[in-house]
Amino acid sequence: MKCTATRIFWGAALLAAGLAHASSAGAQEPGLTEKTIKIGMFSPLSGANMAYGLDVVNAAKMYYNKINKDGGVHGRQIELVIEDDRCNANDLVSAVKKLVEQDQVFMLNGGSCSAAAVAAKDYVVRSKIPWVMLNASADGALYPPTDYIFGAFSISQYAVGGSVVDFGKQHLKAKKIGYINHDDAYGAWNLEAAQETAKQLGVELAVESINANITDVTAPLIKLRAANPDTIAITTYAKPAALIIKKAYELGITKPIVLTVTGTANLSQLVENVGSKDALKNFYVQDVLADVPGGPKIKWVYDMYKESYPDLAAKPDHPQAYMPYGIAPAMSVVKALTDAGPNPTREKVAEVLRNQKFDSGVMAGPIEFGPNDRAAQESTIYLKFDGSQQTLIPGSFKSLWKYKG
Amino acid sequence: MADYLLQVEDLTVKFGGLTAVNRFNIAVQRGTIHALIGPNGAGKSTTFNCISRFYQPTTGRILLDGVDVTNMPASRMAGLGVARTFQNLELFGELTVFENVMIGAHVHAGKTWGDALSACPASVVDHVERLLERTGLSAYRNACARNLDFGHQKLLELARALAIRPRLLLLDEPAAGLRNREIAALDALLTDLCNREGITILLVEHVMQLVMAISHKVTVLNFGTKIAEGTPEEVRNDSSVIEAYLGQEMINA
Amino acid sequence: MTLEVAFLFLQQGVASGLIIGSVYALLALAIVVIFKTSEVPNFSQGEMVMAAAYIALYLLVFRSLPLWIVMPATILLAFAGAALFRRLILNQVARANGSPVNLVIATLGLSYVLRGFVRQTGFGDTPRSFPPVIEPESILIGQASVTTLDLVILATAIIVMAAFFWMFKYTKIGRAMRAVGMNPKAAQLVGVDLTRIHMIVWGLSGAISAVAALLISPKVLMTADMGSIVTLGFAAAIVGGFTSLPGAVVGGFLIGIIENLVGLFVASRAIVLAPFLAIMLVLVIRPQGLFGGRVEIKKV
Amino acid sequence: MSDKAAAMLSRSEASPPARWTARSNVSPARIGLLALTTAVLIFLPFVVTGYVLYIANLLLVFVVLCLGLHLVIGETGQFALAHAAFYGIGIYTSGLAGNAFGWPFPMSMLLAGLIAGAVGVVIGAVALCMRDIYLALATFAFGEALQWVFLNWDKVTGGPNGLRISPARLGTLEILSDKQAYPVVAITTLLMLLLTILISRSRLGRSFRAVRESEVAAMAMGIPVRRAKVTAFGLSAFYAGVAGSMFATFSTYIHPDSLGFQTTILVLTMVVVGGLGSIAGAVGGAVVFGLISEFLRQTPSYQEIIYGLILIVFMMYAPRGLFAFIHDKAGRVFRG
Repeated sequence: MKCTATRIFWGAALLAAGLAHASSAGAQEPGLTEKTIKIGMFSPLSGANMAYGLDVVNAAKMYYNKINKDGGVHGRQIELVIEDDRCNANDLVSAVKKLVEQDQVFMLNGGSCSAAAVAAKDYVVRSKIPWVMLNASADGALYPPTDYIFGAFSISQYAVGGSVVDFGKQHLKAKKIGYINHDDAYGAWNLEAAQETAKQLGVELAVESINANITDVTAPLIKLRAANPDTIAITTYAKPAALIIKKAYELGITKPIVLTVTGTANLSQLVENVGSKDALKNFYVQDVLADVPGGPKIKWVYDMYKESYPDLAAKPDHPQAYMPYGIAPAMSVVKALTDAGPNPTREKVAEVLRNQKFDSGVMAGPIEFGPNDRAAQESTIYLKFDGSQQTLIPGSFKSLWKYKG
Repeated sequence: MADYLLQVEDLTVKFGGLTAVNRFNIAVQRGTIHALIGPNGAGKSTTFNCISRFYQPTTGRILLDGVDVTNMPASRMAGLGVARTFQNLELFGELTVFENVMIGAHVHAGKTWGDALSACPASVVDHVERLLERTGLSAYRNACARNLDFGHQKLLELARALAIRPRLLLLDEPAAGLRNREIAALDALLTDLCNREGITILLVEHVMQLVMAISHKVTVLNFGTKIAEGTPEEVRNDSSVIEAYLGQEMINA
Repeated sequence: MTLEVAFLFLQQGVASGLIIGSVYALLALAIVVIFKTSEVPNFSQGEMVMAAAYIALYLLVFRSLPLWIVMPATILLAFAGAALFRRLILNQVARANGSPVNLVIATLGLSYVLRGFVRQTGFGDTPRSFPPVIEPESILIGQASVTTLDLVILATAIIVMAAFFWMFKYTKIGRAMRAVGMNPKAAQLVGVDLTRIHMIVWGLSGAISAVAALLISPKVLMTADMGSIVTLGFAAAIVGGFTSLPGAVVGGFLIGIIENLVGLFVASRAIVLAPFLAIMLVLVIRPQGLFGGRVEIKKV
Repeated sequence: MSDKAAAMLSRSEASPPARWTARSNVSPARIGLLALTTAVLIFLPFVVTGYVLYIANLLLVFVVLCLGLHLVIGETGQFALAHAAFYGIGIYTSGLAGNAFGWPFPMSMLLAGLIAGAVGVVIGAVALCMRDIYLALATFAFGEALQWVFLNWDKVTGGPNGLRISPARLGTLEILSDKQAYPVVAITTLLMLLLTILISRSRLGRSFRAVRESEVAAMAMGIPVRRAKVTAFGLSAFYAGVAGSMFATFSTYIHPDSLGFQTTILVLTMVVVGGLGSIAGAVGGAVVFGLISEFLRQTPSYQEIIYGLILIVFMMYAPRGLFAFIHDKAGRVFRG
């Protein structure tokens, strides 16, 4: 017994020592050499939420590869260290700490899960490392603004909720909007903006907050029907959204329905899940991409994916719906590194990022930060969807929520 | 007047509509061995479990040393000096022989939170060691109880009960399953406990050989009522007892 | 809320509750059948449903086989898979002679494997469905709206329950199963082949899972994590007493109705809380569940 | 009784074979193990990065969680499955005490343990009239319900936004890094470990085990069974509360997502795979499984399958836990 125990513990000690291989000393800025620059990526690559992360990372990766092929940034090749954060706060923090302290990356480009990403906020700020998120909204880490954290490259939830109310009021002429959101962080953020916008526009909101795991959506819908709204906005994920639309049809609710970008992942599958195109007679979707998936403006992204990952592209459901969201963050990183000059420091990159503005060509609006604004993307477009055709609705619909420092 | 350690008065136990024990009385004299016998299903074990407070009687009183314990929780009985064994061995199977007996000494290990967390007083450990030695279980001190053979397990249960330092020892079929030679040893042990240490013993038993050899007094139950009581000699010759047992044998045959 | 609205809510709540409850009831039956004979709460039950649903999806949509082949094929595959798991894995776990909780951990392991495997195929991310066994059409019962598919699910839950009830009571194999549940050693002594009975029980539970999967997938949508719905099946089983087949069904209905009524009369965000409150309430009042046998006082 | 009588009562007179002998409580091996653990713990911060210390901190939190679950499941045999809920109570209590009153962390740690323990006693008193599967399921339901409360009691817990935890402090000292937190976490873990050993070797621990092995016999030995169960349950909740507060010393954020049944099941898995009923098993299970989980992050998409297979294989071939398994195998090797 003693012998084994001793062996185990010395084994463990050696292991710990092995994990702790010495950091590359000498360089002034970690992760930076004459020829390379190291960037740490993290996202859910396994488990229930890998749909939010795996292909988003792949998209960013293929963009970085293209930059490297074209000569890199100021002659430096981008080196990626990629970690799985399992969409879980503890694992995300350990991924971030590993990247920063062990892999000594220059900056971070990661995070697809909002609630989990917020957990790394204080550590990143204390360590003064520029962090450009992937597709996480993570508004909790963006407000109050910090010097180092930049996110919401897909869309800020504050924009999602406010904009959909504006759309209901302006385009659908609604005086009362039925609003179904989740009882999680996403839902809390978009509801806050929706309420603020509704107040300013003089729209009444009837809110039903549901859990993402809900199996029976009858009760919230019956209540909404009793409240008799002029339109229904759904800000849930894809699965509850499909259940709600289907049930609304079964219950004979004919009011216009607007589905926000949170649930629009795969529209053709949505039609199948709802089971009938009739359910989508009066149906609108919000989107944050510059074009419909595969449309001419963003076709290059899909082509590049097919070229870079032929094996993955052959699998069903690939590329995953959120894949294009990975491009804009990678562009942001590359642009910041370019603008920071040939001798970048973490501080310089963070400063450049704070004033960054560019058009990705992939997302609906420009990527833009400002003095009090760390949310990259706040524009949405609206499309009428009849089950096969998507028609763009002209006009701009904005959230009226503002951060009150 | 006789000095009774245990008195059971008018004990009645009903399970649903079934009356298992009916207005039963028994008085156990201090320092004696008293046996409770009867055919299967006569209500012996029920009575026994009422006395050790595992069952709640429907009516009736149980007095221990003159004090009414009818509503005492079972776990308080050990503290009052009442120890028991079980018909179908209830050892702490995964624990060592030593630990089994130590748990027997639970009530002597102090009452406060401090006591609960501190190691046991040396006197208690000594007592446990002596019990192990006396019962010949020292060699198995660190063996798991469930790995002992049946005879040793019975012995361990007895040792554990003795660790309570009981005034009243309740034995539920101590001889069941033992071989003749083992029964003889048990005979010697029980007599020894009664005579030398003054422990009062109430036993439920089927093995007449043991009952007749060591009991000072025997009470016979049938269908929940007392049908006879007296010295082994008297009971053996009681016609109603013979009838009861004959009936039983005919059923069994 | 006016009285009229309240009445409408009540009708719809009870109707929807009965219908979603029949889904829970099916899952609860699958759980109870295993627990009755082997005292293992099967933590992979939800993943068995999920796996069966994906088998059906694959055959129906990607192999384009007709429904009359897909249904028996899925049920058969689920039966075989579950029975083999019992035979190859759990038998060894049981023989290895650890704590009873080891069996539970092994089923937990299976649930991870199944989920991981479905995710590997690439199907697991997007919520999916396949064409329902019958085309759902809305009907009004009183003021409550239900669909034809709902009624089929309801009927199936009751038929499956009745079939099992009958099997346990009147067939030789059913009696053997009950005997194994009550006293495995004694059952073995009278010549019951424990291994075989356990395999059949697991197989049957797999088959119910497959039936459930075929019926409910279009209704609740499939993902690799759809197995989490089984939590509600567990809730139903607990409320019903965990060893009782009618209890499982009644428990399913109760959980479904409570969910709906809480959603309608309290708050939508409290729907997920309702089953757990129901469990606690029932167990505090009746520690053995509504239909569970009396908790036996140990004979000493 | 005479030796002769004893000899007659016993059927086999040979001394018991070695395999019968349960491991005794104090063996040099155990003391060695404990000393070694301590040494590794002291040594660690001097050789590793902050990342490894974060992992170490997290593992130690799980060690304490496992010790707590060990007390109620391993020692007392009661399948209580609400551990994550008590852990959450601990995190929120010490987080809020720190945020709102700036309490020094030893105080909020004690408070966290006590509040979790008190809730544990109340829940235990209600739930422990149930047995086996019903107890497991009732406590499971309680855990889920409490997670819902964490998610919906916005004013106190921050609800779905999570709660930001301000740095733990003691006087002027503020804990801002894993390295600073590590000594606190490690010392607390050692204290809890010692407390567990103390309990296990005391009258209290014996009464727990007696209840586990046979409730009726325990009653006959004068052990108030119900009170023992409630005590074990409360103690286990106390451990979970302290673990939560340890977590709060090195974490800056808590979200209800990580306080659900998954966490309870993870702790249960650690305890069972380590070896149900042994302290070394609980500690070893937490460490080994924590490390496996961290290493599995490097094998992304297959990790669920691998994790599941590990569980199954362990249950098939190491049913009495990792340590018993190593003990047996090592024993076989040494015996030749």
